[in-house]
Amino acid sequence: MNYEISLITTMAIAVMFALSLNLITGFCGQISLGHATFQGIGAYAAAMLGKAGWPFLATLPVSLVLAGLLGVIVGLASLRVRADFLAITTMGVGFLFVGIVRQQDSLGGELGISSIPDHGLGNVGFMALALLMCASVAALSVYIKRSWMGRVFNGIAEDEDTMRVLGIDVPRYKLAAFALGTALAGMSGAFYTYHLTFIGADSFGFVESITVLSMVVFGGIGSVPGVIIAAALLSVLPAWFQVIGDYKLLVYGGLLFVMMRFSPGGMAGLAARLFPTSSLPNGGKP
Amino acid sequence: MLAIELVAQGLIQGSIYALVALGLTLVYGLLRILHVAHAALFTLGGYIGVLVCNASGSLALSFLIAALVAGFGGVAMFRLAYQPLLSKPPYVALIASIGLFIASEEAFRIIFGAQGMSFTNPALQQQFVLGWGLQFKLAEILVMVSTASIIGVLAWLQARTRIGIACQATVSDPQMAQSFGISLLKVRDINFFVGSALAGFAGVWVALLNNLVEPTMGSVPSYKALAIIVLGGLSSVPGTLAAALLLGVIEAFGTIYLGDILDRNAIAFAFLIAVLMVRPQGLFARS
Amino acid sequence: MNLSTSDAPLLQVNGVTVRFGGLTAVDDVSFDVHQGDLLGLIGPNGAGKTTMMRAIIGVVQPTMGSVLLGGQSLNGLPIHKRIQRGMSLSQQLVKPLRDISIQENVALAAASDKTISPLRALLNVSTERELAIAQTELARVGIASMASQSPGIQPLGVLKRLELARALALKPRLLLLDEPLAGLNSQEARALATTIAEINLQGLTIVLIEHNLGEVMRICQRLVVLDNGKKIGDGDPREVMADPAVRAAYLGGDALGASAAQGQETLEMQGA
Amino acid sequence: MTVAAALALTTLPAWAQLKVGFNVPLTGFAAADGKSALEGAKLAVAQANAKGGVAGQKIELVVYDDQATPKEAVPSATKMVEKDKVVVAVSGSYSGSTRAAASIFQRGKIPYVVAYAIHPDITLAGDYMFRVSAMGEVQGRGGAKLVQNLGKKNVVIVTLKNDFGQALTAGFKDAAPKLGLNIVNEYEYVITDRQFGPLVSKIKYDNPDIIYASGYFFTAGPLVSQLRAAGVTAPIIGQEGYDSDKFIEIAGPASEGTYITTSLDRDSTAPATVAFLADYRKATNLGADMVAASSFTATSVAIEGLRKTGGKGGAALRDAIASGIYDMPIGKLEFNDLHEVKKDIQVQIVKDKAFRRHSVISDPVLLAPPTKAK
Repeated sequence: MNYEISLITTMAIAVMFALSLNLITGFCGQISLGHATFQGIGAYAAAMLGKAGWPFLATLPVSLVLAGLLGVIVGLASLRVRADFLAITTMGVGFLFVGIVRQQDSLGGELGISSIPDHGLGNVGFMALALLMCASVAALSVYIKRSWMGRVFNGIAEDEDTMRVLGIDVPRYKLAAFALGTALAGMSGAFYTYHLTFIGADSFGFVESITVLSMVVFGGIGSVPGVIIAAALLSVLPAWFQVIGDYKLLVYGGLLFVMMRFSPGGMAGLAARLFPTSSLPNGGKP
Repeated sequence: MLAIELVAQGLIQGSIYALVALGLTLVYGLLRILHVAHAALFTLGGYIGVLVCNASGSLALSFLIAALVAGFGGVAMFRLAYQPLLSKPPYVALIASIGLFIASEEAFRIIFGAQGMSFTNPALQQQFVLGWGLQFKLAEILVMVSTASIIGVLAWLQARTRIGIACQATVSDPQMAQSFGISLLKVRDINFFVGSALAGFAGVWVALLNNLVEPTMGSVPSYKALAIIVLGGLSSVPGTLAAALLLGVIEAFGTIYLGDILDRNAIAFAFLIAVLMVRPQGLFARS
Repeated sequence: MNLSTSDAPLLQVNGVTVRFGGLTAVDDVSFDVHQGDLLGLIGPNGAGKTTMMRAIIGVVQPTMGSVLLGGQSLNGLPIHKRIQRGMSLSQQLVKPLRDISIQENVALAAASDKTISPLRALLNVSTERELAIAQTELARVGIASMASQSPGIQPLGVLKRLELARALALKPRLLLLDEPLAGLNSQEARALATTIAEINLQGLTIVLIEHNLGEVMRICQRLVVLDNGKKIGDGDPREVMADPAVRAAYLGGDALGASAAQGQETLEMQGA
Repeated sequence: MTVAAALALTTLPAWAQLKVGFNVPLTGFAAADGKSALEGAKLAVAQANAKGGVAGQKIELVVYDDQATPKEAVPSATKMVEKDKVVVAVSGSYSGSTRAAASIFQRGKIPYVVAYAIHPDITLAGDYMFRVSAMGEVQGRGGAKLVQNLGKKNVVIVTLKNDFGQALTAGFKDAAPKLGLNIVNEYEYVITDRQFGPLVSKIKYDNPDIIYASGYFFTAGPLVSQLRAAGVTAPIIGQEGYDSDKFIEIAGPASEGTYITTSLDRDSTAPATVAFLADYRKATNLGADMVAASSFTATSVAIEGLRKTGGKGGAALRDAIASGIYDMPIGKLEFNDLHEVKKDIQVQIVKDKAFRRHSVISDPVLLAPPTKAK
């Protein structure tokens, strides 16, 4: 059973992480190529605190707040540049994070941090907690989408200028999306740390940022069910892909390309097209 | 003089950056796509260069074929991948491009092997002693010279020939250009061809400088070139050139004097972020 | 019919100058708008009308001079702050959000008190009140029957009215209309102009940029004329249009009202 | 699915019964080393099966690609323990993924024999962990000793910025003062670097007697060739990361005279080494490198343990592996109480486009692996 438990925990963490990016990219339309940085902040915070004797549950809120704080700072900085540049600045923040962590002996440097203490919840308990938090993030996402915040996000994603003319304080909303999304990424990072019991700077690099963005886009940008399914699938895909061994990443990259080329709305868009009656609001933007 | 040598080394690296980033700038200027898969054409150029040179013994031929193959590869990418996505939000093309890049890197690994390939008889390895303790490989000198001349020729073509002017017009106002009878498709094809050929050309240079081509050789250029076109102010050819050379020099000094604070990639992006905070439109953009 | 003119004008434009590089788009323009006015801001292509409007709403900041609303300076305020103070703008290019209905588009504007901060927006879910306001505004502009339809498939006439309803739903003290009639045929233009006049009669102060001089003359109580960035006329429509300087400006540019129905200001837009 | 996975990746029949797990980077940045490692492990299994397997059962190598990342290694290791029920596992991967997998095998009480991952934490994960290669620090100390043996004093250190490079440098710097060496300057580079122009220029100005540069063949090849092209003539010491014919191919004539500290002596007359080198060439048509030899060794150690227990795993197998003395291509091995090996360091030098024996560093004090006490 441990294998299944481990896989489900992996999935839950990936879904949490992908949903956190979905708030920023899917709901608010801001492309981030450095989202793994915020998972990294949370992961390192949890690792350092855990090694200092904090219990796992106490590290969660700290990871959340720290990552969210950094998210606001990055968000403030990003607001200065034009929308086209945002993807690149967030990518730059990612490289800076990895570069700095690698150089800090107090953060384990190149060697990373291992022997992270046990979470003390048992494998099943840990999985249950990860699932619970994952469900909470999903519920929060659905709630946000239904609230006025979600409506404004949706408007910003489609047309910032019009939202400005409607009296919306666009920068503040973008900051709010950044703060929420990065804080939740930080929380997923704490789970990541305690799940893998080993973290290194490269675990939160550019490749991971791209991977999580792929999950969001693959599922259907902005679609909560789509992103959940995509993140759950793609996070364990490498394990299934063992069958095709050598061709794993080729297929992965190819899938990403084919999906964008033929169904840019992701799986949600595909579902909306295949079953036109089922309504997937906003998920299947043409 | 260490400083002079570091500047020279920075310019060598910067020349390579410039060749790769120029293609990206052309594509961005024309289509507003962040064309990550561009770096796959750079890798393709490197492999073709090594294969052709090892088979034929002619370096000139290998440059020519590498540039041609990469050029046509670029046009094919545009026609098959990007053209149908032009009306979609920009992230669609970006992700498609990332997917294409990952798949290409893997295809190179599966076809040519993970170990990479080398020239059996690497050319241009002769050494030039320039005095003051300066000493360079012939290839290092030629990469700077050829970059400068190619970019010079391109600038001339762009300013003086009909098709060059058409390209510029298309960048600044596609609709207007179209109404003057310029074929958008043709201009886009040409831009992709030229940009990709430059990347292929750069690939052969890097193969020569390192005597190694690997499946992953495009991964650093793929993101570094993005940083460069942003620094250069997006879609400005002179800006891109200046940003590429500047970044090369900054990295050269940075790796020596900041090496124990930040690594090379982090230095490049720290510089990028610092610049954007002061000049949000990029270093060389007209605001 | 007008509410009696109060002491302070609702909008004061004082010596506003806007320069882009070497180009002076608006050159030392001053005028007042009083409570209840329906003021037409006109001028030939490239006269600086749209730039003037953008300086009022805050898309561009004036190089010199100031804009006051209800006696308070708006200088340096971003767009959304100006809108929160009681202005709203109906744009020339109608850009509805395409994946929500017409009614929901208007409701988004009607929710301005709920969307004033992200936190408040997060804590508010109910849409009943906003949808009701939206329905009222849609009725006011005459497209109530299309409320539940998608804006993506509507003709321009409906979209223009949607844009107007969205601006009205912000409950402004001052409504700015940027070429509301552009692109409409004469019948549609006449109908929409009548709607605008009715809204003004209900007590809302309106500033209108328009090329369709026929309709402008029919509904506006006052005109401000710009040419080459300078104000060349201000006052009663008939008197202003009789002014030789104004006639010269128009004849030098477009024939009176000839191309007005099309009303393209592309050059001016690009200058901005 | 597991059977299918095994079929896809090994040439062994499906009726095999004794499963040996093997995690290895077959895709991603470490794929080149992963390929060598897999060939080495497959050779060990093929030889064992040719001799009739263990206790009448064939051995099946269950291969998982971990991309050298912890994220992929954790599910792979869990699957090996839970689903495949491997009796023993071998790491043919880098430190990051091996560290992540180690605690899982330890918890599952499955002996885990590590081929060439050098991080100290691995054997600290518990008593089911074994390592057949020298830890990075130990190799680094061996490098310093070599500098002394060569009669040089002023060293420039070039460090590859990853766990491998930093462990080597740490060991080197630890031993350097004791051996009277003077470290003139120190530089770092990242694994994606291939252009070392600025670094080379600076080293030229440092004018060292000798250069201690960590790296893999794909970074070291360009580095060595660029150093020579710029006119730097000081000898260069590399380590087992250089240990590939690819290094000589990339650096070309510039590679001549480069020293490496490694665990494979290609001029060895020891029968185990001679046989391995020949068999490997026959099986793959390639020259063996350190990664292949170490993976072969680790797999063979695991199989020999199985032979002693008659195919039984768990504590019996752990004790059997721990108590053995092994005659392997990389030397005679014996595990200490921390399950690290104590062995001599082979120094090879590039001569006429091939690695040749230069010397052997044997210093029981300086090269002592860590023990439980430490």
